[in-house]
Amino acid sequence: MTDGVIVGGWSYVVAAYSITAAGLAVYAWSLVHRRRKTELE
Amino acid sequence: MSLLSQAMTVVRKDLLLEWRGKGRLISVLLFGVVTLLLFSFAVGPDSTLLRAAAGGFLVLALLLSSTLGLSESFRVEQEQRAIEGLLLLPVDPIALYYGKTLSNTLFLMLLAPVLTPVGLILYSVQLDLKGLAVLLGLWTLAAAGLSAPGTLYAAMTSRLQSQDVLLPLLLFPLVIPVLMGAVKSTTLILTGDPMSQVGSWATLLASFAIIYWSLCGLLFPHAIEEGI
Amino acid sequence: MSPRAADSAPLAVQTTGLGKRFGRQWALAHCDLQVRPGEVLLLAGANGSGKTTLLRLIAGLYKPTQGSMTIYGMDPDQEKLACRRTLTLVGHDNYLYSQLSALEMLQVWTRLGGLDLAEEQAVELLREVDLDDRRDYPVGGFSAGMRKRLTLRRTRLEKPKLVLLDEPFSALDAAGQNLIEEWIEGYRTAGKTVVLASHNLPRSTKLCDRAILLQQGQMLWQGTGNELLDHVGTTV
Amino acid sequence: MTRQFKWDSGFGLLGLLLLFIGSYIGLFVAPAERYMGEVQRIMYVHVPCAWNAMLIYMLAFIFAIVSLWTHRPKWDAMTTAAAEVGIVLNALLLVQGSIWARATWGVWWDWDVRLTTSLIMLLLFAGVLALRSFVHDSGRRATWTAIATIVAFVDVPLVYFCVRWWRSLHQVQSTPDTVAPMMVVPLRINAFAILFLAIWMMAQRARVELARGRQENVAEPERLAPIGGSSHD
Repeated sequence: MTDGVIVGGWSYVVAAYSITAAGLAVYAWSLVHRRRKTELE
Repeated sequence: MSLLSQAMTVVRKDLLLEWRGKGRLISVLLFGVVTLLLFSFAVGPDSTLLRAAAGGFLVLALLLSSTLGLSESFRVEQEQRAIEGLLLLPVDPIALYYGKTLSNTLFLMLLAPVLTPVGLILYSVQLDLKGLAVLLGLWTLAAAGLSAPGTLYAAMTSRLQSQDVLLPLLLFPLVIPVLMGAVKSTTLILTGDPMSQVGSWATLLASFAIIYWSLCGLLFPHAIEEGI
Repeated sequence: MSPRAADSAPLAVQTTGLGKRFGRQWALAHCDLQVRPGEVLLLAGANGSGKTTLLRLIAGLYKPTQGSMTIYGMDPDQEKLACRRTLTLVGHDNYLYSQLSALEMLQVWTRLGGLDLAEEQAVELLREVDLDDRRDYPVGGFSAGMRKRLTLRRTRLEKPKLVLLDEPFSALDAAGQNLIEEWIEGYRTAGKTVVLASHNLPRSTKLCDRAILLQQGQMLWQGTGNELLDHVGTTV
Repeated sequence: MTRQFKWDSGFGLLGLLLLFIGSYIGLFVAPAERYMGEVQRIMYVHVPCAWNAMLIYMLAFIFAIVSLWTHRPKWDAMTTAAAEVGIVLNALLLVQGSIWARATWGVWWDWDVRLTTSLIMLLLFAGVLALRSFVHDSGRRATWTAIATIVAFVDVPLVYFCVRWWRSLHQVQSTPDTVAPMMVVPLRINAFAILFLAIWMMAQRARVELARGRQENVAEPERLAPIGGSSHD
């Protein structure tokens, strides 16, 4: 634990947000894809 | 009362099978001993480190052997579909479940008297008789906790091709409370318990066992509705 | 529990529109079966025609996908244990633990079935199937025929009213098959109901009061045993 | 199936919109935290994910009980959907937590109570889906999924308390106190955003499962005509 204020750290924030967005997007895409596939069959 | 006598018949049958097939019991025991040995190689010959980790290693050896014992106990049932023969009788499935669970608990408790001394010697830990007795009590609770969900899952996976993978996959995360409780309390007994915390860990083990003995007993009849 | 009068007594088995689907395959469909108490019914048909599925549905080992059934007037969903007490099934498997002896096997079954069987009685039961001298040997060492005989013993010790037999003659030598025939005759005299599935038509058609031919999971034909022999002789 | 606007698309779009608004406020409007600085902004997605993962696991548990009770395919599909969406949120939660740990404590993993519990939770529910994938008969698959879900969920509080005791000798990590109103707002907005998105995902996943069930649900074959024989009745 650091005593003082954490300076900067934007890169962590960006990483966290983009991974979340990417994760949600990939899962959403997989859902749409799976629905298409089951409906086509 | 007939529920109890049916369950006891199942236990007696399982113990008899275990006794006849001593080879199985001995193999599982040897497996446990080998794991204990391997752990000490992982840590190296540092005896202080080994002593500190002794409790954890003992419990892990028990856990790893337990899945072998659990899947064995249902392999015997599936070999010639003997379990179906039991299900066809007017037997309450609950009696069947508690019988199997109790015999699995007993089987796991049989491991303790062998693995504990081996572990104590390998990891050069001193323990008095009282400590040994407490340890045995704790292991009984741990064995009861392990076998309740273990028997349910072993039954469910017994006809699936990937039982060897699935059973540990389902069981290990589930029994982490048992693992932690047993590791912590065993370590406290082996290395001293200045704040007398063993009691609360024992309570945790007991609550896990009670919760899962009741829950799995309720669920088992559903699991075998269409046979196993 | 069940009135003895033949007319007012409920049917031993009655199924209405019974069907069972495994995955995408219908193993049994549109099955309206009526088995009268005390009759010996033969289920015939090629492999995969649904005989085993039907027997297992009646025994309560499968849940039907469709339709309903009663067993001696009881709904198997409501009175599962009562149904189990009423019927017994000997399927393809032998239900044995290799490491138990023949005597111990019998004892496990009787105790779980809620019967009290003295050792002499058990030995007597084994003697009838020529296994009394083997009573203390582990069944793992038994031949296929001996195992089958031991498992078929279950139909005697549980005293059920309805006996379901899936291929009872397979794995048995002529003497063993004769024995099973005798038993089935015995059940008939005792007023029990027997439903058997068999490929051994010469033997089973002689035994049965009525025969049903299953094809592709459906009951297509019914008649007497002799008629079945004629029918199968002309068509298959 | 007709392509019409369904209720769940509404939830999906609303969730997406809210997620943009909430994240915008969290990233650019809300002030930096006193000690954590900018890093604290991770909380605006991390905490909503955590809340919703828990909520959805609980839904899976409730659906599982109903599924076991009714044996209806609908509830089995919902159980599976909830378990899977819970796992997705749980996985995101772990990644965010790991980044948080790296930024504040300098390590990628810390045996923090909540982080450890969520890892175990992920493994528990992944096991449920693994078991499900091995069972071919639809009726049994539904029953076993429900049973495994119930067994897994009951374990969660036990694991939580256990990890807390296990760690009790170490100091408990403090979490930043969100006092400024501009910190509470994005947290709330994103919580609802992820909830709505999760509802959309669950609906899609349940539909996939139901469609698969329908494919399996082949109609009973035509009744074949009896071929002679004598009737004894």
